Amino acid sequence: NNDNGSNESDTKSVRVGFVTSETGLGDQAFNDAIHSGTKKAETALDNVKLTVIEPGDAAKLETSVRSLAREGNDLIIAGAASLGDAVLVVAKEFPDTFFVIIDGDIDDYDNVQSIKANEEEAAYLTGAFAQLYAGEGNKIGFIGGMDIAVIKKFEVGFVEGAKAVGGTEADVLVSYTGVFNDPALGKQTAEAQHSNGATVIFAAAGACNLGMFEAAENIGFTALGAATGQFDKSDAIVASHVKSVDDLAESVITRFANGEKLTNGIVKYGLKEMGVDFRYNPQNPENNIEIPQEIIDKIEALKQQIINGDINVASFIE
Amino acid sequence: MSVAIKTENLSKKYDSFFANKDISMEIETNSVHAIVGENGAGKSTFVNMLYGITKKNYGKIFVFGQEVDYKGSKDAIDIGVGMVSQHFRLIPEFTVTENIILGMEPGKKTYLNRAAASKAIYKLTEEYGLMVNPDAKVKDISIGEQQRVEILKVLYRGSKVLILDEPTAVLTPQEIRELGVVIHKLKKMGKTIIIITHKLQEVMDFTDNITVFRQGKKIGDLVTKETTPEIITEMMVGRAVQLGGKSERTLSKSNQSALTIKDLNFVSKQGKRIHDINLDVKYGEIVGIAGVDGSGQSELINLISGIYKGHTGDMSINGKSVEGMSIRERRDNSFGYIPEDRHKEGLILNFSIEDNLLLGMEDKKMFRNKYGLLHKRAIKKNALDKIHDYDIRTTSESKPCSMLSGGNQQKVVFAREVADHPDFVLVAQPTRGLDIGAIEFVHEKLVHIRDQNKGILVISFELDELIALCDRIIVMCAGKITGELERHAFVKEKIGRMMIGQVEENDEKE
Amino acid sequence: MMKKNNKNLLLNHQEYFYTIYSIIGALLVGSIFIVFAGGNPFVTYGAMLKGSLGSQYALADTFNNALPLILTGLSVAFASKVGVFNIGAEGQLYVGALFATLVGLFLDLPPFLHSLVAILAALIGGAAWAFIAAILKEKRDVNVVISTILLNYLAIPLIHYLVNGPLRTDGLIVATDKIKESARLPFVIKMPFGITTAFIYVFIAVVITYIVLNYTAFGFKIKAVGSNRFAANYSGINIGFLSLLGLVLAGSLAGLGGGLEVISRQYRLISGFSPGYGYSGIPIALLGRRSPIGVVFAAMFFSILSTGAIEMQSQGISTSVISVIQGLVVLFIASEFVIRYLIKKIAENRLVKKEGVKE
Amino acid sequence: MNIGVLLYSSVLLMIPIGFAAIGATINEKSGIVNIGIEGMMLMGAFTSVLGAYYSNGNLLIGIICGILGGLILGLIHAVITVEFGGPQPVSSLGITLFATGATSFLLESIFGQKGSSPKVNTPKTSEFLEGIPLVGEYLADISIFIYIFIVVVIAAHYIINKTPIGLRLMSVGQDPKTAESVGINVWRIRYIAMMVSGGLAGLGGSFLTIGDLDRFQENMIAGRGYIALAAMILGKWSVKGTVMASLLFGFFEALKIQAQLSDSINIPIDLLSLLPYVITLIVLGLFIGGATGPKSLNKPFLKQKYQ
Ligand SMILES: Nc1ncnc2c1ncn2[C@@H]1O[C@H](COP(=O)(O)OP(=O)(O)OP(=O)(O)O)[C@@H](O)[C@H]1O
Ligand SMILES: Nc1ncnc2c1ncn2[C@@H]1O[C@H](COP(=O)(O)OP(=O)(O)OP(=O)(O)O)[C@@H](O)[C@H]1O
Ligand SMILES: [Mg+2]
Ligand SMILES: [Mg+2]
Repeated sequence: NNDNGSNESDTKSVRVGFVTSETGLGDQAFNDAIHSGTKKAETALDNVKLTVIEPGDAAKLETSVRSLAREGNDLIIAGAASLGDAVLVVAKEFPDTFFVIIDGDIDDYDNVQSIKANEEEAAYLTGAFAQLYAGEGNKIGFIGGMDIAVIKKFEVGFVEGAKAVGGTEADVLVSYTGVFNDPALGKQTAEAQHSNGATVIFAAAGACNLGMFEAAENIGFTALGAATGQFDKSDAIVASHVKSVDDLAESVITRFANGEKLTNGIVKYGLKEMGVDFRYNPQNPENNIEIPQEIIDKIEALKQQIINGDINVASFIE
Repeated sequence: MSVAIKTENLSKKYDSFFANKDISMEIETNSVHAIVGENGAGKSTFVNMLYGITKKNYGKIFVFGQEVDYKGSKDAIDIGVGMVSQHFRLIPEFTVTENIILGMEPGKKTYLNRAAASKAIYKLTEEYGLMVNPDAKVKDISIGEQQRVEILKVLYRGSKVLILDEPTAVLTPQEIRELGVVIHKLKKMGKTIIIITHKLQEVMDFTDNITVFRQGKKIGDLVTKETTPEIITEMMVGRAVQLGGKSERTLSKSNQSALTIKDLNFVSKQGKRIHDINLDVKYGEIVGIAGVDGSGQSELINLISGIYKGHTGDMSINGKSVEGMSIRERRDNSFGYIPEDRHKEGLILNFSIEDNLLLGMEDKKMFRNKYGLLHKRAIKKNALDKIHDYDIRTTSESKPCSMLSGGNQQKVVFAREVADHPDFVLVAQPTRGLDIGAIEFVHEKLVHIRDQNKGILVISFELDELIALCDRIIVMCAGKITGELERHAFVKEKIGRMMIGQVEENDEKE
Repeated sequence: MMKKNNKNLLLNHQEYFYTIYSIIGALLVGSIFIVFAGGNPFVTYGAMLKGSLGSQYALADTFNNALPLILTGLSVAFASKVGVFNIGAEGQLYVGALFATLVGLFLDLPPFLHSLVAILAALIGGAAWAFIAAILKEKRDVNVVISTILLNYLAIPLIHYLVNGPLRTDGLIVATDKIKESARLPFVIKMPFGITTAFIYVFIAVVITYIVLNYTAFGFKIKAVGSNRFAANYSGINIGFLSLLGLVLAGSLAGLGGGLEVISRQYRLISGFSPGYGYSGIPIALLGRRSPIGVVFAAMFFSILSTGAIEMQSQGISTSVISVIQGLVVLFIASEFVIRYLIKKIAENRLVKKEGVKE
Repeated sequence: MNIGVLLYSSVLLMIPIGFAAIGATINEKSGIVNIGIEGMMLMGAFTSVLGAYYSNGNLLIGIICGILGGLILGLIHAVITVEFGGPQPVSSLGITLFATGATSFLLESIFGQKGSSPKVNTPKTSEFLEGIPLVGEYLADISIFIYIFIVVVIAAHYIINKTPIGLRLMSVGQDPKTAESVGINVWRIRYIAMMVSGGLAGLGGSFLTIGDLDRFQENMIAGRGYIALAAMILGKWSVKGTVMASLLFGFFEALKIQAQLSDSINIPIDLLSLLPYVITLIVLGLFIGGATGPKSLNKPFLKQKYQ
């Protein structure tokens, strides 16, 4: 960044608002992740003041976004696709406010950036890793929360990745808990998958993930986490699918606070843009977990292929 | 003579109203003591205090010379006082044994030996001659048997003083006679008995001493042997009373029928049957149906009113067949109906008097205004008129019926059902639980309706009432008609025998 | 003399006083939680009031949020008049919303007519869902509390299934497409206030319910059945039919709430769109003393609580405090008797003291 | 599909529902309606984590705290409804609303984090059972809650049906006036029943946090409290029936999991989730019908002094 820009913005204070989805904070998933990113930015930058609002229910999404805009926030981060309708309306009312919507698809507004993460790309790597780590002929498992589009993207990518390294007969068990808030059900689902032969399980099921980790610790299978990695949640997590909405939020705020003009329209964040990633648990060595170098190399290679466009991961959603 | 129970200035206040005021009296040990008085005189309140389920406001209670201050009925039971309340206190889903031992279960706290308890209860039934099956569920036994269970409950607790609050209100003459025998036996065994009843015959037959209550106060004590029903009545009401309506009736019986029933057969959900009922009520007569409880009267009236469905045979009211008619259609056909249980069936207790007087007539044109909405003024006028005509004692038509006394509640039902001069009136248990003054009022009204050339069918367990009131009595037993008598041939004993199914051919021809 | 008058006033309006005591009690206990969370109750409640009544925007939001609450409160109140405890308003609301959405998506009608048909569909949807519970009660005597709880638990995932499957829109949200413009209710005051004609329909529902209950023979019968089924039966009222109809009509009120939400605010059916409007209807009915007019005020109060929650968050107070306060309000309403008793005791003590002084 | 796993999983999923359903049966037998089971479970789940957290993973303290959490809410419900005759469905609904807010709130103010509590490490396996052949594998893995559950079932069945206390409990729910007239302290029994019920609901919640899992998550009861009510009615208010009905619900949940893993069954999860509710409604409609609870259910019975 050039000096002029930052000097200017250092003096100018910036107000940032973050609206969570209806689920709110504590979801063990993206609301928490975005929140931590915004917090980091607030702490790091002196000129940023952050306000967080949890609408609590679908009826108050619009009110929440509007109230942030009215209070004079310059940048508003809307944390989920469900805020799309609200942003559509409020962004028109407040043309001087800039909106960033995660998982949104608004592309014709001057003051709205829609972030589209390519979860399937990282899910592809996660699936490939799971199959490689489990070893040939062994089953792996995917546990989703609600059977909805966002989660389907994970499933589709995961299965495709597994097949890519394990051949068409790669056996992926797919289960959905049907809810996001029931860790006990997550645990039972994981145990059922394990008893059906899964030795590596990946879950993208909100708080149900906690139950899967629990089962992994008790029984001793390998867990793969989601969100920002969830490495602090369990030692059984060897690696994770990461959707870096925390970093995304942090970088968006930082750039905005530094006076950079954010691009409008849909912005894709894939492996290339580091919007999503596949990461290993930094505690693996302490946990005496060793990942064969050949697997690491293989995953790295796949990653490069995706980034280069040699592999095109199918997305559930177009 | 020792004293079992003594009270000094015993008083109970509800808000600012005294249900009992300064009652001081003594009840001799090993006597049968009656407490009489009009509805609301405070009899139940008084004995409830003796038994510890109502807390006194002030005054003293002594039991066998010892002053007591009950925290609850448990204390009363412990000191030897037991009570059978006006409304049975039994749990229908429990067995006889369970009902009796409840609250004082034999054996260890950690194990309830039902079989042993049942044996012990069986012994108790034999000892006092109160036979009832210990293992039967209470909901399956008759009212008379239930009463025995109530008495057994008290005896099981070793009570030396037994309080019976209106024990005979729902019993048949036979059952009342049996109760008399039991009371006699208990007295012989050394118990003290306090009995509340509205039936003076029982007072004369069963008791040694009498205390009369009026408006929450004690009016006086009497010795049964030295008094007469007339004296008691005068003390209770403050004047002489005549039952059965005015003595002379206009002879107006027509030969047209208000109600005709032909070959009626029916089986209820509980399996109760009624067989081949043929019955005819003419305009200008009061027909009574006598019978012990469960003889099929309830089924019969519920069939006539349309509550029960699914009979065979024909019924017509005021010349119209009721086949396929709804309850409302029957009522609209100039038919008034005073049901058995005024609290449950006759009134909506939390509705105002005004609304209760509208119930069943809310669809009538006269209560609609020009927009089709309820005509509030007409409804109010209707209420005020009926309150006046039927002498319903209340301060306002908008008071809920729950605040009225039993007699006044019955007047509300009466007013609603007969004020519009229906041609046929069906009346069930018209005076149950009413005091003598109220009974007089009801009887007068019924006879008055009859004299206007209307047909009336009355069902009552009170044989005396039927005899006083009816022009003709039909006797039912086990779902069948077992006899029919005209007014001049009413003989109590004979009807009583018919009620238990002893049809004596010879008698019939007399 | 003055004292005496005051006392009379208190006695006559006691009913309303208990309601107010309940609210005050809940707010007092709620402030303990706020202090515990490190907040200042005055500031927090101030923020709540500001966020719900403090500006035109806030007022508009509070007003709009109250509309579905009025209808579910009315639904519960109406059902209770016929003696049924309708926990099922939530499910009925969902199905009402579904029906309105279907009309909004798939029918092609001129603007005003389209919205009317959608409203009709919402009424029918709510009624149909309630009908299941009603018919199970009448034919098989199934406990309504339990069947309506089950039907709530059925309606929400059922609609989720439809909205996530056959009716799903493009994109990542779990919702249907937007309904056609012609089915949407017109604005009376434009965005950002967003007051639509929905309130007119709510108003009509309140007025009709009020008139039916108080000025019609039908309402009289409803109340008779609710107060004493036996006596109502003996008087010739068709109790089976009326209880059934009572619950079905209650269902249609809740269904209307769901339908209006779709055609006046959200414009599509979103999985899990209701924040428990149906459940809130229960305390609202009680707080409003089961009278249609009372329900309107009670719903406004609940709306103030939940709308104000957004502003409270700016004060650093978590939304969970709002649920705590809502729970406390319900508990205090349920404890009305405690309050009644305490007031009576206090009055008695005072009387004793006074008389003591006299003597 | 592995039948053994299916059944075992059914049992585990049944346990929390079962505890709560037995509790609900007890409070309904005493004549009190309690639709606040959900909230009591949630509170129990939370307080048991709290207890275990501050005692360094002491399971017993966790369990006791869980019971207390539910019990205190049961007591509040009892004060409002038993003591002062408040409307029971409303009061218990308030309990659930309150518990939902209060647990989230306390979670935040005590642990300083939203959504889920820190992990508490309670001893999971009954190590001494590990050696048992065949079943040992399972027995060792399950928490002592299963054994507590068995004890609770037997005790509840015995107390209700074979002791004087049980007879009194039922009499109080059938006809409190009659019970009072024979010297039974109706209110005391209702208080106790409500506290036992709350305690059992709390225990059910406790199983979810420190028995099955190791932490608390907001709203983690996920409707089990309401399912427990349905189980009580399906079980016609008998302990045996209630346990069977709870097992049925556990079975549906387990089936939902297993069906997805089976190749032959191809029903979307969203439809599978509807199954328990649909089946319960059908069973209620076709077979159970007018099973009515105790006669005096939901009817306030006031002490003299309040009348
Ligand atoms: N719980 C109560 N609250 C207020 N008033 C009451 C209550 N119970 C009884 N009363 C009043 O006390 C008076 C006496 O009632 P009580 O039941 O003792 O009369 P009773 O002589 O037994 O009448 P009955 O012959 O009808 O049985 C009645 O006028 C009644 O209105
Ligand atoms: N809470 C109350 N407030 C006012 N009056 C009451 C109250 N409870 C009972 N009463 C009146 O007290 C009187 C006696 O009550 P009780 O329960 O003995 O019934 P009852 O009059 O004997 O009824 P019945 O003889 O008709 O069966 C009745 O007149 C009743 O209306
Ligand atoms: Mg009496
Ligand atoms: Mg009486």
